[in-house]
Amino acid sequence: TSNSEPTAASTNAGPGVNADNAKPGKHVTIGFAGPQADHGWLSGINAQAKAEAARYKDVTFVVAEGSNEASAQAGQIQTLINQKVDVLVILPADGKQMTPSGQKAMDAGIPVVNLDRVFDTTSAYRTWIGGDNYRMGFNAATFIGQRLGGKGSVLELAGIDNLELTQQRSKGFDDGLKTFPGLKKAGRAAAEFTVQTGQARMSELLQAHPTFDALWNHDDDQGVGALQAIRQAGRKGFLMVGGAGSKAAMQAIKADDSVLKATVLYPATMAASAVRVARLIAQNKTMGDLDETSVPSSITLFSAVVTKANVDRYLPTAFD
Amino acid sequence: MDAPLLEMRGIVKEFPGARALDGVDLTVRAGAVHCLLGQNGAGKSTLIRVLAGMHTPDAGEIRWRGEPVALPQPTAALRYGITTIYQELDLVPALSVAENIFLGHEPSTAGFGRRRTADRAAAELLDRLGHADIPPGVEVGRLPAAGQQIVSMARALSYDARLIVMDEPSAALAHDEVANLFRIIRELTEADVAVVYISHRLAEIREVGDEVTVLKDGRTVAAGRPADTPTATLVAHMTGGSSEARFPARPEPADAPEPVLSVRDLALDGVFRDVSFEVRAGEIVGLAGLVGAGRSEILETVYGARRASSGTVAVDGRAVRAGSVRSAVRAGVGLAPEERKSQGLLMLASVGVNIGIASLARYARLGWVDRRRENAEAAEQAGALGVQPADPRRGVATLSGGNQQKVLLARWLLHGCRVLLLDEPTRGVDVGARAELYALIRDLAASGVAIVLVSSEVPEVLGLADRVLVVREGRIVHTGPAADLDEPHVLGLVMDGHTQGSTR
Amino acid sequence: MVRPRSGRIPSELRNAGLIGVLVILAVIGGATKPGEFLNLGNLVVILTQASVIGVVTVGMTFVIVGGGIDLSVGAIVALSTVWATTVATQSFGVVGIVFTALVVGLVCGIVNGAFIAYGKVVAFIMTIAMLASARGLAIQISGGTTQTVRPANQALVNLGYSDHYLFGVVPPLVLMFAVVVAVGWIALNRTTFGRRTFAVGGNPEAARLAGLNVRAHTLVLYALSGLCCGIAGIMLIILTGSGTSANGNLYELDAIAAVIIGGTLLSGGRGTLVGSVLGVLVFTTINDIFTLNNLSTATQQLAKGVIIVIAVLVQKLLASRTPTTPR
Amino acid sequence: MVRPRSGRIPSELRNAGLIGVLVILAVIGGATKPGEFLNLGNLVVILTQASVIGVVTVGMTFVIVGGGIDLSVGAIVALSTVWATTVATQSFGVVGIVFTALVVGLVCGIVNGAFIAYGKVVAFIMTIAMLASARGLAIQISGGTTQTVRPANQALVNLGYSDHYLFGVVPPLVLMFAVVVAVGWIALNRTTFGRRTFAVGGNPEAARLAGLNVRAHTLVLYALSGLCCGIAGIMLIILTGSGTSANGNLYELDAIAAVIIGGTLLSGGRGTLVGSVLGVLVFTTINDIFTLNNLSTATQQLAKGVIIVIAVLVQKLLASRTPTTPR
Ligand SMILES: Nc1ncnc2c1ncn2[C@@H]1O[C@H](COP(=O)(O)OP(=O)(O)OP(=O)(O)O)[C@@H](O)[C@H]1O
Ligand SMILES: Nc1ncnc2c1ncn2[C@@H]1O[C@H](COP(=O)(O)OP(=O)(O)OP(=O)(O)O)[C@@H](O)[C@H]1O
Ligand SMILES: [Mg+2]
Ligand SMILES: [Mg+2]
Repeated sequence: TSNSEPTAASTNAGPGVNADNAKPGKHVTIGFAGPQADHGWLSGINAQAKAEAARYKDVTFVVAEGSNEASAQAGQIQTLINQKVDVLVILPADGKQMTPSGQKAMDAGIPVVNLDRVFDTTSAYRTWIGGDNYRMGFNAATFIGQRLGGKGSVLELAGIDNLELTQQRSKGFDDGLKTFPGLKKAGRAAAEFTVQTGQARMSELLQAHPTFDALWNHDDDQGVGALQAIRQAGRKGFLMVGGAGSKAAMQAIKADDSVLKATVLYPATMAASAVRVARLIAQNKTMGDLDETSVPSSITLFSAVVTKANVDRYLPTAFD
Repeated sequence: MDAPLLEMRGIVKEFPGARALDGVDLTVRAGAVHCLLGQNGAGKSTLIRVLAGMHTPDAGEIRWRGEPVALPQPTAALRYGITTIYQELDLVPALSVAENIFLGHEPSTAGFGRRRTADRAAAELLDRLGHADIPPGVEVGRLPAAGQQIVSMARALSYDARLIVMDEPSAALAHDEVANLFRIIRELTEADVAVVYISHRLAEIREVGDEVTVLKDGRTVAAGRPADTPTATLVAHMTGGSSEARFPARPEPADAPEPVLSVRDLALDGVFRDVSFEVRAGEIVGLAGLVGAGRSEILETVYGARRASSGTVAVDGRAVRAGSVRSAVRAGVGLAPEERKSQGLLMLASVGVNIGIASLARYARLGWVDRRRENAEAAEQAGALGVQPADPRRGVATLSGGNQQKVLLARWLLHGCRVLLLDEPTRGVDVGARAELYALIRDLAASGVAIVLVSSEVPEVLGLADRVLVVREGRIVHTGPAADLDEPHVLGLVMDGHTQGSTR
Repeated sequence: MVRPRSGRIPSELRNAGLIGVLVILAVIGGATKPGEFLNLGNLVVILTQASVIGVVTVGMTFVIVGGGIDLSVGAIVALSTVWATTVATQSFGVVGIVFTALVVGLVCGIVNGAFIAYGKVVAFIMTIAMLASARGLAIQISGGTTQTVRPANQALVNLGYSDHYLFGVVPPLVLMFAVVVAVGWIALNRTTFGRRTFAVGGNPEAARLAGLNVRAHTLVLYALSGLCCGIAGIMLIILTGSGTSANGNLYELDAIAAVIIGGTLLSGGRGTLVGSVLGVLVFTTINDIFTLNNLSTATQQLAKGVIIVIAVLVQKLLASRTPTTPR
Repeated sequence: MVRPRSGRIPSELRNAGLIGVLVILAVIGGATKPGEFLNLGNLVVILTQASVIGVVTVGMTFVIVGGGIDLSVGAIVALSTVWATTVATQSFGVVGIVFTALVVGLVCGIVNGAFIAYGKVVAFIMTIAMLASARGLAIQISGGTTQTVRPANQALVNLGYSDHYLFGVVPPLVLMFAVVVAVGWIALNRTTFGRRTFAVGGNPEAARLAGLNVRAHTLVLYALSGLCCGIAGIMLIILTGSGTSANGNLYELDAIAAVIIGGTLLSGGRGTLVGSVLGVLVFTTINDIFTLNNLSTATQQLAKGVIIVIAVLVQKLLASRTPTTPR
């Protein structure tokens, strides 16, 4: 059953609501289906969401986390639906896989805020908010291209290969490289978003490529291991760009004492924003600074490239 | 007269490192009981494994009713109506008695087993074997050794067989059961079924055998009729020399030294109770009784392998901690268990390790094993018992049944103990080796070891022991010097309980 | 005399123990979340959860009772979901999807079985190899992306929606699970094939001597496990409306754990299907209670381990202590 | 009639087979990437990668030969790295880190052993429970973040750097690995402890009746495995300069696979340490070759499965058949 705008947000809130969004409003229960918090960025997400929710007296926050397995997460979402929360924030392990679950929630009249990994059909969510994996790769490539003056050989240390987001990041990266005829990708290895695999794959990559000019690493967590591998091999003379934007990475960039010169942001703050948006939707309010009568249906966050120049702006929001 | 039922000519079977069969001939007539004799490792079991289609011979021909046949796998043998009761129990513990009996030829319709039919048929077979007391529905894993032996027999009978091979079936059976077995064999032969009967008990051969073939080192060395072959000759053929097992002379009982082992009011719920006895240094005490009387349990409980529900065990006056094998071993007690495969041997290990495992401390300094000594001492013991082959580095799994039994004894000889508990020590051991064993056990006693002997062969108990305890239904019903007893007397004492046996 | 002796925990008792554990869990759930736990909706959630891994567990039970082990189940599930949701497959409609999933599962199982039974490759190694290859192939085919079910085949996905529940309460998935269990139970306990499985697992030598074709039987067991994976694949497609190489991650451990806690011997030859199913329910119920109480990942994992151990001990307790058997 | 010197347990042969497999792999590597594969640098990379999982495998070999199994190794490694890198621990300097890692591993192992040996909990279940709990605790402590080693303790991390290699070529990690293997080999093959391990694994009942303290021995085996995990934890900290709950993921499967492919019986009672080590080297070499040829994950996984099967078959071929023992 494809349904239109859920009732919660449909009725026109009228102008003037924008000003006092922060003020306590109608009490709402927000359900949050989060991922397994066993990775820096993901636990960052869960932390951000909880912290944000805690800021509102008019919000009851119900969390269901702890699984990346499709059927298990489907069950968690179903549980939240059964609990009849006012609004749902869902960060699926895999967007397309959780589409039916999102659909079930919407059918049950619960507006869904789809966080980051996007559902397959628009009818499965009220609003999507998240990062831009494709652009993340693209920006990384562009930055590298500019730094290298448009020519040189590049390595890619990807994340888990059977995740869609990895595919998108790689595609963006490749497309970005194409814009510089002088850049060529010399090698690619896929780690598993863990320090350990980062170290293992990187040491092998270094072995396979005695010389290269730049390296893009999809994820700062595995970057910790990658950097170790680089130090262990005592290799220098190339440019490394990270991904996601962990505190450790940003501090390294700030200190500027390693090959890591930049990291492409994939802000964990999106979780906080999602909770905020969810509250607005449930309370039938709209967003400040937008002259709209209701919350937009899609918000894409920018994948900024954090360098020594602008690191101080981003450091506070970094996850550790 | 027409062609014999089975003819095997020049059968050869090589194993890596062993020529088990080296040109064996065997001829079996329909309706006859054909006995197969031979020392441990002579090749009897291997021969019948060939006959069962489990081993394919490297050379030789097999004729069935005059027709040359090939037995590439067990199904082939079964199809001809050749069934086998193996030396080692070959049952599936988790399946019911009936399911075991009919495994492979279950009564079924469209793949669905017909339980009731199977149970009924099984009950009939068990009844025919004189064991209506074994319920067809019960898990085989819960039957004691003796019961499992009965089930494998029923299994062999469940096929409409023309030839039934029995590899030491009596080994796990006590006197009354053997009589029972012979009754069955006669029934079979009357129905023109042939039986190949393997045993190390010559008396049995005399009783049932129509013909006999003797194997030695994988060759047929003699064939004839037991009736007109004197025992001595048979033994000579088998051993190539030494005569039949004779029991060593009893020394005059030394004027009562302190008891080494004293057992007081020992009981194990549901199995035995009120068991009290003493064994003095140099004394051999025999436990006689039916299978299931509880003798093994008594030994196992004395040894601490089972926790006694009441009673005490003391060695040299010092109490042994109940239910603790290690405190028993520390006190100098050793047990050669009844079921060598499940309770005794490390089937994956070498002969040397198997012999040495209880005595590691002897040739280990600070936990470091002196392997040269380990093998040397193991080889020494193996040699003393005539384990064939004596190579201590050989895998114990490749030894013949009787030789495996010897390895187990060697373990405790090497360890050396104050008290030695022997549960069916000669089970599956050949005549020649028996003689050596008897002498050896007597020597041990002479050297001051207290020995408790469980055997289902009454003559053995009477011949070897100084004193005999008769166990019936988990109770000691008689105690006295072996000299004052004779076989019929003991059997009387033993049997009495039998009538009520099934009510326990 | 040779009457049976009391030994070992009879499987019925073991299961009684597990049921006790389930009851205790239900009480805990009810106590902590009276409103949310003890209602039909939640029961449906639990059962749906149990369905997918449950079907895999049925196949695993056969393999383990038969003396083997199958570490490739998760990967096979993944591969079947992927292959069944390719553009090509989907063009054949729902039938195409179902058929493909089943065939893929079956074939993988047969390959496992063939190498193990006839190639004499150790089951652990063979299935771990299959695990790698199947996942690799899945990634290859899907290009690492998640393939969604086309609107044309939405009918399949709709089976997961509450308006398609039978009598409004029984989800088709749960029904599928029930059917698989029923068929599996009959096969294991009432057919000669099933009974022979105990022989093949408990005493292969005896099985061979009884004239059973141990190799062929072994092959069939793995094929069966593969087929179950195919069915589980279909169920995952219904549940998630998509297929991806990331599916079924670590199913192997969950399934084996359920089988073992259900009282089946890892060494084979002994076990019950009911036990395995109860095992699955125990695990899913635990997870459900966690979710209802909004526990964090950390707490969940921590508690899970502790609960499992307690569960096993309680189970032993309820199943009464066994007299130590001599063998 | 019985020629001696055969009919023995021919584990040496199996190992010969594995060495053959390694040689073949080396040839493949050299052929595809002459420059990168066949040089000291790469050898160091392979050995370093093998070191961490290798140490875990040594412990696993003892457990499996002793008739058990340990699925918690990966989680224990993770927990030890996390606990050893907390702010509190690090304040005690390198000694504190090393000590903590070892103690955490040892304690987890003892808990495993205690429940398995004395609580009679099935090893598979107990260690899977430990797997969950240890990971949970690790996430709890680290808050799911990656804890890096403080500059104050950089000395430890420096051990991983090429300028700290012994004689400029032997990385300390590889040396640690070598030492663990050497000690393990002696313990298993030259000491009474090793003898008893084979006995306990081969036939626990017989071992008990031979007067061995089977329970205590079992406990020690798991404690040993835990200790190895602690050592592996330290090595990971050196290697990655950090500790995280995501460490050691799926080590259990890798380690068991290496042990089994090394010729140890999953059912216990037979096995060789050398075989296990060779098993580890086979797996790491395969991965190395893959990355050098920068194959996609898909191709890698696919190929990995196929190679494993081929490897086992080649191994069988080279190792000739062992005497079939009649039961
Ligand atoms: N699988 C095998 N590998 C190597 N040698 C073997 C194997 N099986 C049997 N043998 C050898 O073959 C010979 C004959 O063994 P077999 O079991 O037939 O003897 P047996 O006559 O049955 O002795 P027993 O009376 O003790 O049962 C023995 O020397 C034994 O070591
Ligand atoms: N593990 C056990 N638990 C309970 N009862 C047992 C157990 N083992 C044996 N029994 C029972 O104890 C009795 C004695 O068993 P067993 O057959 O060992 O007696 P036995 O006198 O040693 O006979 P034999 O030594 O001649 O085989 C039997 O009735 C058997 O059913
Ligand atoms: Mg024999
Ligand atoms: Mg007995």
